[in-house]
Parts: sequence; structure tokens; C-alpha cells
Amino acid sequence: MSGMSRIVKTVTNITFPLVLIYGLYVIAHGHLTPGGGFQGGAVVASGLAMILVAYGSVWTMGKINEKHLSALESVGALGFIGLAFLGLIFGTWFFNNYLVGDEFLFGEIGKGLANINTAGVIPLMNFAVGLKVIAGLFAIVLVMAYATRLKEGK
Amino acid sequence: MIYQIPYIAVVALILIGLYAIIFRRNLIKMVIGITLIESGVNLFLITLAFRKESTAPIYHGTGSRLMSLPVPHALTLTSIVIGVAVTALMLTLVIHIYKHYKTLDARKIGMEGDEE
Amino acid sequence: MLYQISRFIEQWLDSFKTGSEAFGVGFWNPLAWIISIIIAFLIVYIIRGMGKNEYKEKTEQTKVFLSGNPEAEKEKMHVKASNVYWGFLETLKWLYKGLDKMHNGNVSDYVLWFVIILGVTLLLIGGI
Amino acid sequence: MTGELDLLAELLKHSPALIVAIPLLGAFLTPLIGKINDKIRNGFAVFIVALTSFFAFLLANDILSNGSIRTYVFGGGSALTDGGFAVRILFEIDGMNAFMAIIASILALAGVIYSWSFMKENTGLDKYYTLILLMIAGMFGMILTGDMFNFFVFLEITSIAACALIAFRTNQGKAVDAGFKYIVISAIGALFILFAIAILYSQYNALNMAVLAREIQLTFLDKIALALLITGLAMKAGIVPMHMWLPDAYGRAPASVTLLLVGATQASLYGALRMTSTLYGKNIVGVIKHADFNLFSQVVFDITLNGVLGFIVILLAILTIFIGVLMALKETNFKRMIAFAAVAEIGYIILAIGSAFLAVSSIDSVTSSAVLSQPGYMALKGGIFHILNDALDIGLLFLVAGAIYYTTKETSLNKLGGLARNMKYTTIFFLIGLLAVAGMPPLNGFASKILIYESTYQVNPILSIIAILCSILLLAAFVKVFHSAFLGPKQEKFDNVKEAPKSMLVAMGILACIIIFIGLFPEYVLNNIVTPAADALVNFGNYIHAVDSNYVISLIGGF
Repeated sequence: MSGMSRIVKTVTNITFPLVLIYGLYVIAHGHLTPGGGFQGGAVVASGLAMILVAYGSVWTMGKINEKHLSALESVGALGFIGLAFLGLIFGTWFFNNYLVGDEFLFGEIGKGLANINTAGVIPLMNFAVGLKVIAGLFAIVLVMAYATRLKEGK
Repeated sequence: MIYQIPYIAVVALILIGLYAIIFRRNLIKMVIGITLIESGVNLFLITLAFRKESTAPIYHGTGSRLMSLPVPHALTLTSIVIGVAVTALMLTLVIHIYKHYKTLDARKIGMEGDEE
Repeated sequence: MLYQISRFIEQWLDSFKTGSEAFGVGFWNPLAWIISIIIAFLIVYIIRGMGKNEYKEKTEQTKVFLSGNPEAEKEKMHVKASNVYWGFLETLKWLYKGLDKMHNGNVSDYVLWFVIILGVTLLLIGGI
Repeated sequence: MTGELDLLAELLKHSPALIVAIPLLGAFLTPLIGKINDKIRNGFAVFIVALTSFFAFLLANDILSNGSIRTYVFGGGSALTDGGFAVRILFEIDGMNAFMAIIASILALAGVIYSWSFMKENTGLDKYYTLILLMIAGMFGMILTGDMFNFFVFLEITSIAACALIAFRTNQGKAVDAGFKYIVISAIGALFILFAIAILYSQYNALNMAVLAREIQLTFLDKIALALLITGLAMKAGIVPMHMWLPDAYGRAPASVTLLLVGATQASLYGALRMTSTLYGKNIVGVIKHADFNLFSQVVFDITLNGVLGFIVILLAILTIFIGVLMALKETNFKRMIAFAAVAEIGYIILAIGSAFLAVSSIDSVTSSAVLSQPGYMALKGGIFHILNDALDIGLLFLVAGAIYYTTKETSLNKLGGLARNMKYTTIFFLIGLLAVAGMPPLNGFASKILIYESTYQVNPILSIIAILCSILLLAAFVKVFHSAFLGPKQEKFDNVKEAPKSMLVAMGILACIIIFIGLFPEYVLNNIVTPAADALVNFGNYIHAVDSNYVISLIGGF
């Protein structure tokens, strides 16, 4: 897939940060509002897919390798499982929410009923899942786009 | 009656999906059929969560309003996530199948025999 | 004394039954089977020992004799898997024709079977 | 000393979660470790699976010897929330789960050890090990979970990983095609299962199996859900006429994957058993032993449902055995042929289970108590025993087929021949597997088949006659394979064929040793492993009681 016109590229450049921020917002507020790691990750990945469409798969493949994405995905999954294991170590059960009611992580930002620091370990898990989803979905789209590039020439 | 419409849609979606899988030859259309069934089931879950005049299950601090059930929403999300994985996998396989057979006709591929 | 011996023999014989309800009554004890297999091997060994011992390798004796016909290649001598039960398969050709049609490798048909069975089960279970 | 005991008790307490968590952790660590060295990665995978198996055996030992039921609530707390809502995800392990966990861990261990040499020539092994560990995690999750939706999730994890593994050799078009078939079939099956779960949730507001089993009323919607569950899981278990994906998938997957696929199929079968006899335990099989009169007032025991279900299952079982055996007789592709034999073996299992259902329905309740008759109980035991034996026998045969593919690059039986001269140990292993599958004493297949024959004979003599006849045909089919692959004159093209590598022999040896052990001591295995599992299925009340302690039923009767 080759790149698209200059207009598309410019619009992508402008909108991509917005999409990125929106996606990260959805990830960060996953425990308070509808959303979470997967949804936010999907939003960010769709932003990345937009770049992929605008600039073409060959260009994108040059910037980021699918192997790095897989490694990132592994890191996200490891973060999720690792947090669950920490629940076994710090708390008493697997997946235990040992951080709930704790302040050392988000400190003053998180005070209040409907703020970030109300859910303990869940936002962290959301971040881990978000990382995994961003890497995973983007890797899927990237590999598929790269695999179909050969058809363009005919 | 208005509350029955989603259930009708559920059945319709599932039947259309099954029709697409069984009677369409194109592999991509079969994938679409599976996603249709999946949407039907997801819609069913979401419909179960809804109570009359209920709102989204988010705490706003004050007031005790009727909320729709959050559990089916969580189930739906999970099933959507799984659906994405399944769809991606199926499409990847379709790409590979096309590379090998140069066709997407389900009836022309997959015959198992002693081909060696 | 005599009683004890007969009792012992009885117990020994009992051990050949599995003695449990689960396996019923009969000579299903694995031990009995192993003993009988060993006995069978011994018999085979004895019969083998009774053979002529003037056999020598790589002489005229080991050559394949097919009623005077020349021997074919080794690969052609081997009975192929598809020929082993030829008669059986030929007799049941009408059945296998249908079965082969079932296993046509088309996933749509597989799903169709699923839907049929689902419908039958729904009718039978939902109908009662 | 006490410190060790405490540690062991602590590990035991957490083992249900660890059994699933350790392979998951290992799965995502594998690609990172694979960057260091291939051998370290392989060793790591074996280590992870060995650790998982250790925990599985620890747990199973505890459950089976004490007859207790363990629950593990994720995140801690009690299984039910204050209002009695059952929304927490929990694992619940009774005898049946422990039994299945033993099978899964044996298969997983053998599969991973086997793939060390078997997959050596392939590329992308990081992904292979990740997927295989994911599949093992999903399999264990399916087996251990006590939550309906969690069951669905693990089912999907297993099928996604399995599909990717079937299509692992993407340079072979047939393999990719088999993977596509598998994923279509499993996606549809799983979606209908999810639909059934949604129906159940809509009525009882619960996803927990134990709570659902407590609440279930057998309304019309419940019947629909039952039909959906049974059919969906039956398709995943490969029951005729929904088995056609099975030979395609088994035949094309790498042999080590096929071994795990056998485990996944058994897990689906376990799911069907759990659904019918625990979830609908009040209505189907579970009530049998617990003929408590207090309970009976709340029980909607439907003797017709038992009859109808038994009829359906036995019909499908006869079809499964017949078609599996007939196709196995004709097939000339080595792995496809074993796959058809696997179909037939599954038929034996569900024949036993169907007989158990039917035995319940045919007992007329004079004292208004429907007690599972002796043949029914025996059939259930035989069926459960046969799950173990089927997994081992078929698994061993697939490993042998894989070894032959590895050394000769050939799967067509028409082109093989005279391999017994080159591959002594493999031949012996194949002979053991052949005799075990065909149900020859003194091997394990016989021990469970005799139970099935005897019990089905008391339900209906024709059933056992068909079963024995098909067993003979199965033997005939395998004799064909033995003849055409191992016997016959030495062929020139196989002159350079050597014995399979050590790790493959070790994996085959593990399975063969277990087969011989079970064959020599069937009573021991039956009393210590199978009977607790069968009791766990029959005493569905204990399963509920472990979650909801208000639910008390007294035991009467017993065998």
C-alpha cells in the first residue's frame, strides 16, 4: 500500500495527536467511565492505522518493525499477569486489589470519589492491557497491510 | 412491543449470519457471517442488561436512578475483544489461503485426499 | 493343614477373577493375561526351536520363491494400505460413497450439519 | 518442618490460580527469552509446563484423596457477594476437574517435550511456544473454571491458540485451510455457547455454575439453553455428524499440537459433562445419588428429559463409533486415519454417558426417588475412565505418526513400508498404542471398554454388541496401518531412516509407561482416580455446597 495524497497526510498529522490523547484518556479513566484498556487501545490503534493508510505500509514498516510490536505486546501482557501475581504476593489472593485505598501511586491527584485513585490496581492493569492492545492491533493491521502490498502493482 | 424489537433483531442477525456461512461460497463472506452472529449474540447480551428507563451504570455521586446491569456490558466487551482476535485470525488465514489457492471459493479448496 | 492348603489354592484362584463388582466375574485379571501371554511366547519359542537348524543366511535358501515367477521389486511386493481391505470396501461402496460426500472439506457443509443437529436437539429437548 | 508444611499448604491453596497463571506468564515471557537462545527457550517451556503439571498433580492428589472440593475466588473474598450475587470469577475443583487436570497435564508435558526435537526444523518457534503455552493455559482454564462466562473465554483462548498452531506450517496450503475450518467451527460453536450462557444469565442473574445449578428450574428457555450448550460442545468434541473438522485439523497439525488438540477436545467433552450433570444436575444425572426427599420437593426431576437426552446421546454415539471406524478402515493417510479412530473413541465415551442417562430414566421410582442404577453408575465410571485412556492411546499413536513424519516426511500409508527395521522403539510404542486403542487386555483400553460393554449390555444388549463389533473393526483398521507402515520388505527409499530423536522417544515413552501402568493396575486407577470423578459428577449437591454453604443436602444411599 503506497501513501496517499499530501492533503490526507496533513490531516492525519493534525488529527493523530487528538486521537492519541483521546485513546489515552479512555485508558486512564477505564475504571470510572465506560471504556478501559481495550477500548482506549483500540482507539489509539485506529489512530495508528490512520497513519498506516495515509503513509503506506512500506513507509510504516520502515519506521516500526512488527517484531518490536510483538515484544511490546508481550510486555503489556506480562504487566497484566505480573500485577495479578503481585496481588498474590502483597495481598492474599491472585488478582487481589492490594492497592485499593492506597495513596502512594497517584497521591493527591487521585483524591475524591470519582477520581483516578479509587480503583487501586485496576488503572495499572488498564494501562498494561492498553499497551498490549495498541501493540497487538497495530501489529495485526500492519502485517495484513504489508502482506497485501504485492497486489498493488498488478 | 418496542422492547421486543432487539430480540427480533438478534434472531435475524443470527439467521442471516448462518445463511451467509452456509450458502455463500466466498470465504470473506463467511467471515462476515461469523461477525454477524457475534453481533447478534452481543446485542442479545446488551439487551438483557437494559431495564426500562435505566441509565448507564456510572456513579455521579447523587441520586439513585435505575441503572442498567453492568455485568452483561462487561461480558459483551470481553466477547467483542475475543471477536476481534477471531476475526483477525480468520482474515489472516484467508490471506494465506488466497496465496496458496489463488481463489476464495470455499468449494474449490479444502478437499482432503491423497494429494501427494 | 490340608484345609489351609486348599484354602490357599482357592484364594490364589480367586485372584484371577478381578474379584470386584466393577470388572464383573471372569478371567479379566491383567496378571492372568500376562501369564498367558508369556506361556504363548514360550510355546512359540519351543516351536521355533523345533525348526531345522541347517538354515544359512545369504545362500540359496533365503531366496524368495514365487512358484517359479521372477521376484518383483521390493516396493511392489508390499501390499498397499488401500488394498488391504479391498473386499470389505468394495462391498460397502454404497455406504462409502455417502460418507465421502460428507467429508468434502467444505466448511459450509460442516456448519450445515451443526445447524441440522442443533435443530433436531432443540425440537427433541424443547418439545418435551 | 512446619514451615515446609505451611508453604505446601499455601501452594496448594493457590494452585488453582497458579495452574492457569504460570503457563500464561510463561507464554508471554517466551518471546523475550527466545531472544537469548533457542535451547534456553525450549528448556524454559518444558520447565513451565513441568511446574504447571506439578501444581496440577499436587491439587489433584489433594482433591482425589480427600474427596474435598476447593474453590478459588479471584481477587479474594467469598464466592458470593453480600446480596447473594454470583458475579465473582472463581475456580471450583472437584474430583472431575482434578481428573481432567491430570489428563491435561500429562498431555501438555508429553507435547512440550516432544516438540523439542519435532519442531527443530521449523522457524518462528518463539511464537510456537507462546501459542502452545497459551493453549495449555486455556485448556487448564476450561477444566478448572467454575464460571460459565469464564468457561467461554477459556474455550475461545484454546481455540484461537489451537487454530494458529494448526495453521503453523503456513507453507502448506492444506494446513492453513484446516486452521480456517477449525476456527470457523469453534467460533460458531463458542458463539452458540455464549448465547446459551446469556439465556441462563437472563433468567437467574448468575454466571456461577454452582449458583446456576442451585437455581435452575428447567423452563422452556432453559431447555433451549441446554440444547445449545450440548450441541455447541458436541461439535467442539467432534461428535458425528459434526466431526468432519476433526480429521482435517488433526491430520494437518504438527503432531505435538495434535496431542494438545486431543486434550482440548476432551476438555470440551468435560464441559458437556459438567453442563449436563452439574448445571442441569437437578434435572438430569445428578439427582440420582442424592435422593434426598427434602431436596426432591424443590427438584424438577424430569424423567422424560433424561430419556430424551439419553436417546439423543446414544444415537449420536452409535453414529460416531460406526462412522469413525468405517472411515478409519478406508483412510490411507496416517494421521487422518488415527483422527477417525479418535472420533470412534469419543463415541465410546459418549455411549457410556448416554447409557448413564438412559439408565436413570428407565428406573421407575417406587419410592419417588430416582436412584442411579448400578449399570448407570458403572457406565458413567467407564465413560470417565475412557476419557483418560482415549487421551493416552490416541495421543501415543499421534506421536508415533509424527515420529514417522519426522523421519520419512511421509504421511501416506501407501508409500510407507518396512519401517520396523529402522525404528525399533517407535514400532514397539505403536504396537502398545494399537493394542490399547483396540481394547486388548492387559492394556488400559480394555479396562475401560469392559466397563462400557458390561454396563451398556444391561441397558441394552444391542449397544454393547455394536460397541464390541466396532472395537474389532478398529483393531482391523490399526492392523492395516501396522502392516503397511511397519511390516513388509525393506524399502530402498527408507534406507537412511533412523530412529526418532531422544526427546520424541521420551515423550512417547511417558505415555506408553502410563498406558502399561493403567493396564496392569486398572483397579487401583479406577478406585483412586475414576471413582472420585464419577462421584463428583453424581453428587452435584456438594458442588453447590462448596460455593453456597446454605445449601445443605444429606447423603443417603451410595454404592
